[in-house]
Amino acid sequence: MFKKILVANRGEIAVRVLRACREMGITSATVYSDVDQSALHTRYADEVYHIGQAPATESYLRIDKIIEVAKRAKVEAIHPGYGFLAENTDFAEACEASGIVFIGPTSKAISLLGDKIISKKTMSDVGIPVIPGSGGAVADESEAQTMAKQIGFPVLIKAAGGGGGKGMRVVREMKELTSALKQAISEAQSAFGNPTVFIEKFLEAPRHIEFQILADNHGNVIHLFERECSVQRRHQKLIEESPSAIMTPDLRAKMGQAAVQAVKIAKYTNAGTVEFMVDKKRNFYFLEMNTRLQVEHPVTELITGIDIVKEQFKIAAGQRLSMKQEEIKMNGAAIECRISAEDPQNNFAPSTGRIVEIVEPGGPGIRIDSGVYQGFEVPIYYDPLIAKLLVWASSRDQAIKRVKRALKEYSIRGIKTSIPFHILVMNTPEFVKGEYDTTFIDKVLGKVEYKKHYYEIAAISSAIGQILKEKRAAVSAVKKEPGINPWKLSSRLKMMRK
Amino acid sequence: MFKKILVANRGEIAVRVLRACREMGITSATVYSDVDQSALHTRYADEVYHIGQAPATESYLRIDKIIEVAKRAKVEAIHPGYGFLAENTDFAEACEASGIVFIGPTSKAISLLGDKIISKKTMSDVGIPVIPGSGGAVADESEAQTMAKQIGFPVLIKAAGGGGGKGMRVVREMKELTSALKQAISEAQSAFGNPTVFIEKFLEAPRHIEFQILADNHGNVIHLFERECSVQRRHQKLIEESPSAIMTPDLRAKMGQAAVQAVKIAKYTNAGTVEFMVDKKRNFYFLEMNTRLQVEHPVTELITGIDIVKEQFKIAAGQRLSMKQEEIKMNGAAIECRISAEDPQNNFAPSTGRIVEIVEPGGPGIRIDSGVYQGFEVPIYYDPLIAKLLVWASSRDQAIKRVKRALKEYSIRGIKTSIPFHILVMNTPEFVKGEYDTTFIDKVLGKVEYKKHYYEIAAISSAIGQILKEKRAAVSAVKKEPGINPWKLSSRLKMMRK
Amino acid sequence: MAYIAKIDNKEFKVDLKQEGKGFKVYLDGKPWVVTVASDKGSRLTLIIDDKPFDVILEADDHIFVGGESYNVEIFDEQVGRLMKASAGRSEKRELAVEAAMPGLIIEVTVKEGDKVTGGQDLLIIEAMKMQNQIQTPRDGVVKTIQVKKGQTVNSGDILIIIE
Amino acid sequence: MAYIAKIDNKEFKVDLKQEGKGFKVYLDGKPWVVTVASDKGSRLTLIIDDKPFDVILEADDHIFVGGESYNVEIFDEQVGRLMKASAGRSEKRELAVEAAMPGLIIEVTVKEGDKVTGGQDLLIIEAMKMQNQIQTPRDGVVKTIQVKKGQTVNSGDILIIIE
Repeated sequence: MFKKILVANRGEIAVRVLRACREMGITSATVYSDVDQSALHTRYADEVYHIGQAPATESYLRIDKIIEVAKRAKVEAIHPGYGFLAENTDFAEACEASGIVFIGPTSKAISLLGDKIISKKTMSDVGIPVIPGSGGAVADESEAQTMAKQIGFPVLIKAAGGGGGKGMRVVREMKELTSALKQAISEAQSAFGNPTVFIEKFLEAPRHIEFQILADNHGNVIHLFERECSVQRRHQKLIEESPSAIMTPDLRAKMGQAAVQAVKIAKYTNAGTVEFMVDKKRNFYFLEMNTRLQVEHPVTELITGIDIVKEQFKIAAGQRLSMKQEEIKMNGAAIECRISAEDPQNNFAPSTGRIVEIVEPGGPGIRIDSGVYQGFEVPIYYDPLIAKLLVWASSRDQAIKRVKRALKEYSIRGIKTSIPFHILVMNTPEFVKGEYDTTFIDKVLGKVEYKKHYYEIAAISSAIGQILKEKRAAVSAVKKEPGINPWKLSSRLKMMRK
Repeated sequence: MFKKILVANRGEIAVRVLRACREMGITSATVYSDVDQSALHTRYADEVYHIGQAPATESYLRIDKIIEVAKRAKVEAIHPGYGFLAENTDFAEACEASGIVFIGPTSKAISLLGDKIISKKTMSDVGIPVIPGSGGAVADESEAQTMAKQIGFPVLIKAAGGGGGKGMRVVREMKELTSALKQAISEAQSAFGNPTVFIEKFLEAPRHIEFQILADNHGNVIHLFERECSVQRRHQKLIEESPSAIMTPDLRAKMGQAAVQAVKIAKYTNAGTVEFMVDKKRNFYFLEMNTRLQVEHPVTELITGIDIVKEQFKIAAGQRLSMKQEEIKMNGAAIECRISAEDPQNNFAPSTGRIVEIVEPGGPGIRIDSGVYQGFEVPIYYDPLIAKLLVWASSRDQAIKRVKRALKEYSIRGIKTSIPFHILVMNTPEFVKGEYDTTFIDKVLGKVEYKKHYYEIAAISSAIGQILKEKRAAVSAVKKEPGINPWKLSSRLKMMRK
Repeated sequence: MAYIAKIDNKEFKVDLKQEGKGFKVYLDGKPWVVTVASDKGSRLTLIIDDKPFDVILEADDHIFVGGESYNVEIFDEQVGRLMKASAGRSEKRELAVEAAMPGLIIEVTVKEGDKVTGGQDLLIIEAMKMQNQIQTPRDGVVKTIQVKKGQTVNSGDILIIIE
Repeated sequence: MAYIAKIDNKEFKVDLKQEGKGFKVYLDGKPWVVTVASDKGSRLTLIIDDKPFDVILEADDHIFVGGESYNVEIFDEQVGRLMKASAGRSEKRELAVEAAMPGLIIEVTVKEGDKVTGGQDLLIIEAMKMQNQIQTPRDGVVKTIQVKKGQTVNSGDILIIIE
């Protein structure tokens, strides 16, 4: 096993990986930007190295500086976390070139899976279902029209070079096609430096279900079941759970097999996630593969008991997987709520600043992966995700009740967070019944209002607060009043009586 | 299921039970003494009732007041937690008489198992191994001598009416017997109001291993495996774990069977714990049965996934156990560290006062059951247990490493706690290897010193602290200095130059 | 004492009488029994009709109860005087568009003198990798623009004044 | 600046030079590089030779590092002056036995004028269900007993003075 690892990230995921280092007796190093001098990951690591100014382009995205730190700190391996350089082919190559182990797949695998057109074709060729579509780049308008007719509306125009909803357009009628194509190409160019787009069938109200996989360098591949991630807002996942409410043993076996096959065909190694779309008839389609540790990986850890980060270390160190597919057992149900520094009651506007107080939930079945602490100033430069609330229980029903209990205990003051949003979801019948898809937030929550429950209590409390304040003011006025020493007073009274 | 429950306790166990209520949608009520007006359990419950002054005899031990509250709040059942009235026959009877369900065994079962002589005889009669001994009360000195000779030294004199080390004496030679007997009888009288003592074989360096059981009102009894509780100081458990490092499937099956048999013969219902002593040859002996929820019950929850408090509710409501013995699976390993308000570096002297800051560990495999919060004043009147750190991992080895990681993250300031003790234990080879028994603290830790590791860092930090303080003082002196407005100064200088 | 409490613009009459260690409260005539379980100035634990509530009184006339935040104005009923400082701002003809979040000004899409209609985009602020369009809540004319592209702003900074 | 730091009675010479945002420190001549990552008065985060340390400076001349508490006395090396207030107590012939914990006096087992020997029990304090025997650390005569049975004491209260 490695003796020393560099964690090239920040926030909760850096802390997550640093914790694994500590438990494995591995010396850890990390990097920090100007505003992260006293961030939690900087306080947690064994060694810390400054790499630049606050903007990520000046620090966490600087491949040169990170490789330099890795050499200076004499680490054997680098864990990239998620985001930043985690899926960056150049970074993986730079590690390879410097003789430092990149804890993740090879740069070649990242490159193959990073191009959506190539990866889709690769999967389709071996019989893994993919969404019907152009099968390759769309050259011009007339080709787009031919393709769209062939596939049938509605269709989706997508960028080959990236995700996150950028360079993406839904087209429902032929007359919308031309302008949508132009917009998508222009967005793709500016977002990813690559104008290539392709067209595929647009699935109405699909569910987003992904499979966690582990693959060692010796050809062994297993999957750790699914995660349902359909609670999304602008393609950002907010709540994830496992098992999926719609999963059957048969469907799980088929999708798991497809996920393992996808990994094998891409010669992928380490931990990864195969994402699928599932339509209303339970047909599934390969969407893409995330070539890194996911935000939501703890959901799988809770139901399998497997520590995915530790497995990543072992795989990167060349060890063989210690468990076989048939030994992996699913136990209970787990739900993750992403706690972000955003105001859900104000269109998820970012909310940064000093965290005045944190009270975290405790007791049975609770796991908190946090990247902040009481007194920390949440900077404006990075992702708003500040913590993850994870809950395990013996069943989905029990888990939802436990999440509700935990959210009621959870208090973060000083900034706004997504906690009220999660409370709302946990009380929404569609979610509780498991009847939701990726349109859930727009279609169901769009109409739901955030209600307040304590008007009377607030009125009583503020009046009590006022009367206590007045009393304190009265007491301190008496204390401050000079010369009314009771001893002096009584002697003065005596003198007067004479 | 019950609609409303009274939790007649305080601290972490009250919060634990209140959490279960919330998750099950049961309205909760609790009681509080003068000093617990803003205790965590008082802040957590749905309804709260004042029952008297700080001393437990004036509040948490007042059967009359608690029954009165139960009636006023119209609860259907009472959960007694542990300690206070949890094993009090009168209290269970008072509940029964008032038509309120006591969440625990019947008063009859408490009474039978509360008398050590009778319970030992009951178990022995059906073939459960018990420690060889007098088999009944020792009437006088000469009978004691006869018994001691028959059993063989060393022997143990024990009080029939209670535990906790009171009324207990080890006797290694005949000449010590007379005075030890006198002392034990006098102590037993003053501690339990019952001078009855008995004699049994004193086991050298035994392990304390207990089995968690669940028994419904329909004759179904299961056990949830063992907990090893040999890390004890003055008969107080400090660390518990499951599985026990010495357990074999064969021994587990035998002890589990004996535990179930003990429960059946005592017609015991609800959750309970059968305690055994295990000698060096792996012979086990029935010690006693704890007729309540144990402090360490979460250890078992972590390795089985069963929520013992919820099971208690279901059993008390008359439901049948939903699982069979063969369905209970042991998964991984769990360790509990009791966090108490005591100074382990000063002979575990109690340390009460205001908790200035709490930082709790997080991340994978951590559970914190706490009864306090930042800003809370730990009162002097009750048990020093303020929280429990629980860790789950896939193996004992992994769990110990995780406990170490968690203890390093755990910070409680304002009072002294047992955290340094737990760090010491986790670094002690005998514990790590699982080679320990109830003499562990005296024999092994007696010689170990608490070392400090950061003298140089402390020296540097205090000098830096000093220089920063001086700088701040200089800055504020400049700010406060009147009349040194730079504009004025420069005009004065100009005037002087003239 | 009797107060008028305006909670998010709902008005309540709160009449308080000290009783032992607590208070008897009449809220619009309806009686409640309150015990002050803990008083740490801006943090209270109150037991109201046997139910515990943690209350945080925030500096900016907000009160935090049960995880929810309420805007509060308290008036002394007898003298009709506002006890706290937040109110009294009269409706102005000018509207200051403030930054709802700290961030970086990516673009200002209007210029001084422009006529704008309610809901129209004024500028784009980036924070936490997200671009946020800031709109004018009502019709008017852009009087002054107080920020420019590339500038960092804090929450509450005035960005644009609409007349 | 140069200081003498006495940490739990171990003496260190600490020489500090400001360098950029941090300090170059010589500890008994050995060099260390320190960055002040966070300075909140009594709470510091220091990065010392690339290793982060959270430091809490407590009011009573204790410093908290890595979960451990150290007693600190700081002297200005040039003037030899103690910078903090804790030291300077001379050895007195009288010894005040203080309560190591808050609790209830269960019994006082000596009386004024009694001769006592080191380790002898003086009284019993109960706290948290535990009875604790308080002993005299050295020989002497009981001069005054400042508490009595049934009384509640706080940590640090003087119980008995031994002469």
